[in-house]
Amino acid sequence: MSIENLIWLIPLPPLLAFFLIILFTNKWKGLSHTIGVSAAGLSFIGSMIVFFSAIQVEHFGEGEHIFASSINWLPTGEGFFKIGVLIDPFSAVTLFFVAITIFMIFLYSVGYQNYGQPKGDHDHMGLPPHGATIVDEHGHSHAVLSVEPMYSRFFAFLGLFAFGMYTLVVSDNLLTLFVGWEIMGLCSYLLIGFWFAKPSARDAAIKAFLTTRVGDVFMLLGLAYLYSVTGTLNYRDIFYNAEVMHHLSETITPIFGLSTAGLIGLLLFIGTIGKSAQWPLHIWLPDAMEGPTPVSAMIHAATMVSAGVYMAIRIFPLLTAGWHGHELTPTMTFVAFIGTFTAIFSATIALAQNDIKKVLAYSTISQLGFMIAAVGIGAYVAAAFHLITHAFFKALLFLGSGSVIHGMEHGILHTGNHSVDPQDMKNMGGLRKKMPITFWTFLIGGLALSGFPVVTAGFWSKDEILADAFGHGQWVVFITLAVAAFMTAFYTMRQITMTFLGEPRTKEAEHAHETTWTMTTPLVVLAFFAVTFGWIGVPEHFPGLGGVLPNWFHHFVSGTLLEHPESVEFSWIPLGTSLFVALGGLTLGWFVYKDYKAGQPDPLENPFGKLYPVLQNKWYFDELYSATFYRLADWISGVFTPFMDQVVIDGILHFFARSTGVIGNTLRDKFDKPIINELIGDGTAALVQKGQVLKYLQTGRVQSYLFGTVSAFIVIAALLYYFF
Amino acid sequence: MEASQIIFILSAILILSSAVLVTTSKNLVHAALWLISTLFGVAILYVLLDAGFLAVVQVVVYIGAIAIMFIFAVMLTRRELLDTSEQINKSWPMAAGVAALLMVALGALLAKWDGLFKLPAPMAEGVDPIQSLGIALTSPDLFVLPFEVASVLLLAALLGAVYVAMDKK
Amino acid sequence: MDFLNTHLLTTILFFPVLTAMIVWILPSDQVKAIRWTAFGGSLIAFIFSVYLWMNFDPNLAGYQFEEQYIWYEAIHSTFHVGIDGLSLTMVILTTLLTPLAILASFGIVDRVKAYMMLFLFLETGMLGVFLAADLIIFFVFWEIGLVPMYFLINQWGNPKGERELWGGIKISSRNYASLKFMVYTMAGSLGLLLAIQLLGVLFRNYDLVYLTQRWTSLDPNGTLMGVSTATVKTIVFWAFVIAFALKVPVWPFHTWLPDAHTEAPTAGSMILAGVLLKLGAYGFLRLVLPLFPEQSAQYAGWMAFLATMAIVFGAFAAYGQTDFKKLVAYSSVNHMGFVLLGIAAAATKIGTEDATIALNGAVLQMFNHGLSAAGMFFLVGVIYERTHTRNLEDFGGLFPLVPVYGGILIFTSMASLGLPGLNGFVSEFLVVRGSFPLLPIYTSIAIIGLFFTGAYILKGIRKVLHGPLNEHWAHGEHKLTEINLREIIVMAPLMALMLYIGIWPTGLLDVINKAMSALF
Amino acid sequence: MFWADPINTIYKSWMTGLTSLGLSGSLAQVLLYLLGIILIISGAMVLDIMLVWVERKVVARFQGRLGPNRVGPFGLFQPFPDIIKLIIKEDTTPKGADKFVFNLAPILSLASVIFLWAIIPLAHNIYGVDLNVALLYLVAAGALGTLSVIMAGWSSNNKYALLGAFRQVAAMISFEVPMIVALLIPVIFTGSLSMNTISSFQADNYWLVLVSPLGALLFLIAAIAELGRSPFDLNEGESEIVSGYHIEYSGMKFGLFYAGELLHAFTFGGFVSILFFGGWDGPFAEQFPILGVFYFLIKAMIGYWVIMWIKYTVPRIRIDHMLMFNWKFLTPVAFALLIVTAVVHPLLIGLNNWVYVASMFLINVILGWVIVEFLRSKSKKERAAAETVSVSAAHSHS
Amino acid sequence: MIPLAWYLYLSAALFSIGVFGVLARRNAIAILLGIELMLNAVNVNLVAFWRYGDPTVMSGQVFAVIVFAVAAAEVAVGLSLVYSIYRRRRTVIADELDLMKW
Repeated sequence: MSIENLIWLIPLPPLLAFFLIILFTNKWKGLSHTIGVSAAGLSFIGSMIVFFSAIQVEHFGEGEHIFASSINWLPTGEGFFKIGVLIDPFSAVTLFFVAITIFMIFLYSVGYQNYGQPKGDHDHMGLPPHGATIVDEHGHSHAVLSVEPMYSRFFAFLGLFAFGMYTLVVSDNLLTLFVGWEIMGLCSYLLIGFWFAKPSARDAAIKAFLTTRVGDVFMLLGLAYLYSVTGTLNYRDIFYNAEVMHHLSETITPIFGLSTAGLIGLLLFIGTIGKSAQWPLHIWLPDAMEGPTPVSAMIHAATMVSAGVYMAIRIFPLLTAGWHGHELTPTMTFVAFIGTFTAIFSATIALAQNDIKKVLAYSTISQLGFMIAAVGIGAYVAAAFHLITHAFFKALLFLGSGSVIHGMEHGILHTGNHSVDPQDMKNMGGLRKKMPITFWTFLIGGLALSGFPVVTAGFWSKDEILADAFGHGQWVVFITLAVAAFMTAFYTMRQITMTFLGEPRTKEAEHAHETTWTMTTPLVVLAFFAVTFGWIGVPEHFPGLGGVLPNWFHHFVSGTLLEHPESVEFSWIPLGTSLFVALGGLTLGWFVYKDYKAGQPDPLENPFGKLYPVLQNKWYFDELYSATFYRLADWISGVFTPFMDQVVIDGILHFFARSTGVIGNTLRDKFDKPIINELIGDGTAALVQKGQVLKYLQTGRVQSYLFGTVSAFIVIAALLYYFF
Repeated sequence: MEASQIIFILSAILILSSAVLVTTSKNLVHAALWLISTLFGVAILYVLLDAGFLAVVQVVVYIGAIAIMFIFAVMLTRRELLDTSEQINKSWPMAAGVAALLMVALGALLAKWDGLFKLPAPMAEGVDPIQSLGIALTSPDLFVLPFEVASVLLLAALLGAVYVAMDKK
Repeated sequence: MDFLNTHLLTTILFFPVLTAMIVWILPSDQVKAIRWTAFGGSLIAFIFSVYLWMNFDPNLAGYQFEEQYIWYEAIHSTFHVGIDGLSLTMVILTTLLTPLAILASFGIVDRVKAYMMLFLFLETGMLGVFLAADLIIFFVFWEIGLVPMYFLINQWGNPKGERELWGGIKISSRNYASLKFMVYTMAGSLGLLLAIQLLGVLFRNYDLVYLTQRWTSLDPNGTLMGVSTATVKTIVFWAFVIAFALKVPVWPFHTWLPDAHTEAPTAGSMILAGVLLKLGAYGFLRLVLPLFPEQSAQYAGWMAFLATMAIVFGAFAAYGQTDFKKLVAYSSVNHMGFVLLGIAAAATKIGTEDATIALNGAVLQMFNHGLSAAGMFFLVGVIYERTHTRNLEDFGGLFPLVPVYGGILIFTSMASLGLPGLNGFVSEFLVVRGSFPLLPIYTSIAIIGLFFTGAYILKGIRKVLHGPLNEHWAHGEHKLTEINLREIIVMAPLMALMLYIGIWPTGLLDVINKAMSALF
Repeated sequence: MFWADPINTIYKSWMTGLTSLGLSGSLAQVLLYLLGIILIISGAMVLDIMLVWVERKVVARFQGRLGPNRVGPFGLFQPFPDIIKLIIKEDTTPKGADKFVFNLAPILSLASVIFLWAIIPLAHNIYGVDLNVALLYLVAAGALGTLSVIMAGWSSNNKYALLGAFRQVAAMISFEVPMIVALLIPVIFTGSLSMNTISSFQADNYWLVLVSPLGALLFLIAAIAELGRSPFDLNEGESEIVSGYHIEYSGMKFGLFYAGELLHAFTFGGFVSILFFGGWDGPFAEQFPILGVFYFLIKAMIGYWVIMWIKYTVPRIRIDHMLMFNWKFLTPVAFALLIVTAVVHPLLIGLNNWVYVASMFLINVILGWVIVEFLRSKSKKERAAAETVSVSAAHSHS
Repeated sequence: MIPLAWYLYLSAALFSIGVFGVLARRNAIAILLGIELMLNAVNVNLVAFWRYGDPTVMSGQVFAVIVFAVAAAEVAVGLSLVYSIYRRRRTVIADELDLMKW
């Protein structure tokens, strides 16, 4: 089978799994997860084949050195709109990490949703399992975790999710990308709201869907715009086509004097803001933690948010149209600003969160901020690099946190004290001994996130971004990101310390213990990548290591676009900075939190003072929105529209109806009755008397009548006879 | 004097004589039977007029249904089986006179008409008169409407007869 | 079969009436027989129309399967029916939805015979409009369609509910709704009738093809009946537009729709939303654009404005509802707004590729809305039958009780939300794509409506399926029962089509596209 | 050639013979025609005589007796003594009877049957006359039969007779309706009212029973009622009105009635076979018409046998039931079938023959099934209603 | 070859006889019998004119058929009227049925 056909097939297995499970096998948990996992496995294998055959190719990505095929889809007037698949270097690497993470998450979910555990005592659909009591052979009954009631459904949704992501990655045009994009939106809705009976989860789901949809509608507009200008949405036809790009960048639109490319780029980028949870549309992502943890990993690492960045990098030429190495275009400035601001902004929030997943959520936002900023300053390779490394270690961290939560739930079931929140880091501590694998992998992930020098992948990618920012002379961006990186390191260490180090702060923490192999295996695998993946992107001129390993990633990915960005020349300042922020942040975090005891307030509260609650409440953004946009919408829909429909419009109608009625009545009472009826009395009296005489003609005998008739006929006949 | 003429004269005699008996015979059942023979004669005339279809329908409808109904009615509307009462009313001579006058009048009028003694046109070869009759009865631009009206009339008559004759107690 | 091939359209057109006659003969107490006869009849009509689809050649321009009979000699109006890609799509939609609606109304127990007969007459009425190639015929069927719907709403509508009018007059709300529907549409069609008469008087002929080429080839500077042609054309144009706008319905003529939909019986609203609204849009495509290219171009802005208002306010109104059925009803306003937007956009520059795309989008949107709205109304009906309430506040957390129903509801909602991969998206994208270059501002505003589409759809799901379970429906005599097989069978074809069109719209869109290219 | 076309060959040879004797052509023609008529009538009568034997034999078998077995082989000559007995019996006429009518009735009764034989095609070229209104003629002859019955009933001046006549006439007139409608169905298929055309059409294409089994069934039922045989033999319900309208007849007059009835039954068996079972159609019937005659007689005999079978197995039903059965069941069904056939036939006629036949057959079956289901549910309702009524009545009594 | 006149005179005679019957009979049924005669006379005329006019134009026969229908209807209703009258008044003598007068 040719690679092209294989690419067509990659997204299909998960979709198939979705339909199979939903329609047929949802009764049988084991069968369902077998189908789901094996589907993910198939796609994984396919992706790997594609990826490795891609890196075999010389000058992959340039000219015809790509895998692409397409077919007609929508007839438009004379022509057709084609859809197809395309694998160029960037999508190849994306496919690589997507495949791995998705597969791992599928595997992990089996354990996380407690496969093989007994059915819950009072679980029901739409709520997380409460646990079950079993009686062992000694007659002691004790509580254990219970299996998820909607187990099969979970795998079905995951499958659909995977399908969306694969579609998005392999598609060769923005429309099918958008298709995958929206399908993922739906899945995030379904999965965040997986425990739909919890009001919080339900609202979080809707919030996620709608917030991203804000971006999507603009993106749709951008698509329409781009399509109508260029007549196609195919990446290669637009971005790989010099004169099209030239034409786009030259024409000027009425809006802010942006170039067409700039405007389109902006519209599309708003899509990214929604999807990748950039400020100001970031609000949905933390709430998305309501979903089961594998879902969080899916959304925040593997698929959805990555999709946003993926698209941002895809449309890089549009964003940077008219940019010649220096002096950012307005669009780029906007992008860079959004990214940088988000990075620092959410890092600050992350400092003050106590929910283990919330912290990771905000760190995700800020890391995405890094990538967006990188795109904004024109370093899309760095962005791609960080995207991938981040995907690995963030997936790792989420799964790890999930494992922790699981362990905590164990403890809670043991003690039976359900008031304890298994996600609150304040209740943890000292889990290092209880769940070693989780600890070590989580540690690796954390270090990678905070960019621990040299060994971890995070270091290389983040360093590259900083280096680019510095190299392009974007001081503001550079410094802000550096600070953000420092905070990152700090809260990461804070998290690790509070969770694993020290002594258990609660009995639950003491009774937590390690999770099953289906959950730990993925951790190990991802940990491996979280470490090693960085080494394929070591800059040439790096002291010591430079040139030992080729900067393969840069070479490979830079084949994506027409003009290859040259890697910035080496400088000590960014390197030093990143070293400092990483190590400094970590150590500071360690010192601040190493002897944090149960019950006492967070060490940061005093130094931050008034600022702390603000951070804890995420700068009050939710409140702000609900005070403005939501209320406005409610007013229009709840008050204004009904008024217009029922009072104004219907009022006019009723007026007409009523007036006709009135006119009719007046005519009847004032004209018909008095005038007409009076004028015509009965003028028939005379006829009556005549009738009195003539009535005797009516004898009532049949025959007499006939007699008359016949004689009359005879008379007529006689007349006829004589006169004609 | 050829065959058809002989047949005509014979059937004419049959028709007229039995018609007279219909109007005069004391026994109403006999009158009805005589009516049947009249109708039979008329059917023969139809055959002579190459209207075989009508001839058969005449037998079916008149003899098969109408005459029978007459006999029924006669039997149902009498107290004893045989008629004893007078069947012709007092003013029958006047009636006879009028009838005779009518005959004369018609005859006289006919006599003035010049097309009186024309002979039958030859039947068109190859066309089945029944088929053409059927077409005439059912094709929209010919007689389908009267045909339908007639059918509705029959329906109405059916219902009306049932209703009128029904014993409303 | 020869008879079929020569009289296919009339067969399809009058088969429902024939079935109605058979139903009429059946004794009223044989409910089962009546239902199945009606269903079978409409199904056969559908089979015929599939046969039509098979034998239809999209590459030919103009009418196919034409039939023309002498009908009204005196005014030179003939019974002329024909079909092209546009009407074919609509005919398929109609003949598909009617059997489903009849199947959906098997629950009806009150005066089944009359109900079924009305339904079949309704089908013939609608089909007639789509098939007519003669203005008088068009108008006649246009009106015929009204009457059965009036009685369906008035007699079988929601028995509860009163409505206070001016001066404290109280009438049952189904009376109010049906009357509003009837009178409103009639008022619109008066203008239509006059306009048609004017055309007929001018050219002594009502044949659509003939009229189109004569009317459009009039010298714009000349005078008609003493008035300059342009003025006459403008007046006639508005007469047409208002008649059709009422039916679509376009904001601000839309207020009959929520009432009618809410009061109508389930199957009634299925057909009402599924097909009847399309009559208006069809009128725009079949009469307004071909007959009045200049005027349409001249007033496209206005139409687009109304369309945008319909989209935005439809969405907002839907979002504001607490009545599930009203919510869906307003969603129709919103969706049909997109149809009109596409038409208006196309009107600005008839014949350009953008226009064609916009028209493709509009027609496909008509079809898709037919599917999804019918589906939504049916699902609302399903839950209404069981709970006897439509108030969203009374539901909540029903998903665990009725997983299958929930799944179907989410699927259908997503289709009408315009989720890619389902039918709604394709048409909405095409409309936006087509109209953006032509009317950028209005399109951009319409986008807001698109956003709120999502909002209200999710609100519906949120209130009905999600959230903490409302114990009232959990057990006891109120226990909510799962959707039954018949209802699933009603939904299945709709869902299959939604998915199919969403994934592979080419088959249908090809016909539409060719028709549009040929028509304009 | 004689075997190919016997009648015409004989006719030609005799014509030549007679004209050579010096008769004028037309006279010879008339003579020959008369001869033919006499031939058919006497043939029919001989057949009739044999039918007496058949009837007696079959009824005996049905009732587990031997039947006539003394006179001749298998009692084959039994009819002749019967006839002789009838002839030599005293021929009585009741007091107050209407002599003329009384004597006319039996003759009419037999004649009405004999008339029918004029139009029966014994083979594709052996028939009395090819009438283009044959089917109507059939009904007309039936009307004569009705007439004879009522004449007999009325003229015998006997209440039983009159009652029998009433019943018979009521039955005949009402059952004529579905019969005529059923007769129209072959007309729809063949487009002709002529017996010859119908049977040759079936010989060329397919037997009409295949395309309209329901029609055949309806015709058979209506025919039985028309014949006034059991279960519709109310005209002579021995148990109630001692043998009905011919109660007063004795001797050969009665014999005529009796013969008429038997022959009538046989003839209708023949009509069933002609209209629905291909008449004389059979292997080599085209080449050797004699074979055709043979086939026809066999089929007619089978039909007759079926009629007898029904007669001797099904009990008599009440007059009101009978009429209700006619008006509320037979007639509507017949019309429904007529309409369906008239609508479907033109729609499908273009199709391949087998498909056409199959689908027509199917439609008939479905129609029949639907109607039966329909009636079943209806009667169930009625029964339930009746029971409730009786139950409530019982309660009110107690 | 029979000339048209024969038929016409025959039917005229039949018609007159019918008239006589209607006028002279006392029994309502007998009156109906007379009417039947008249109708038949008319029918003979119609058919004769068809035959002697243009046999390809079927109007004559069509009229005859419709006259049949009318006759049947008339008899059905008439006889049932007579019967119901008889049930009420125990008489069918036409002269005694003269309630519908001044």
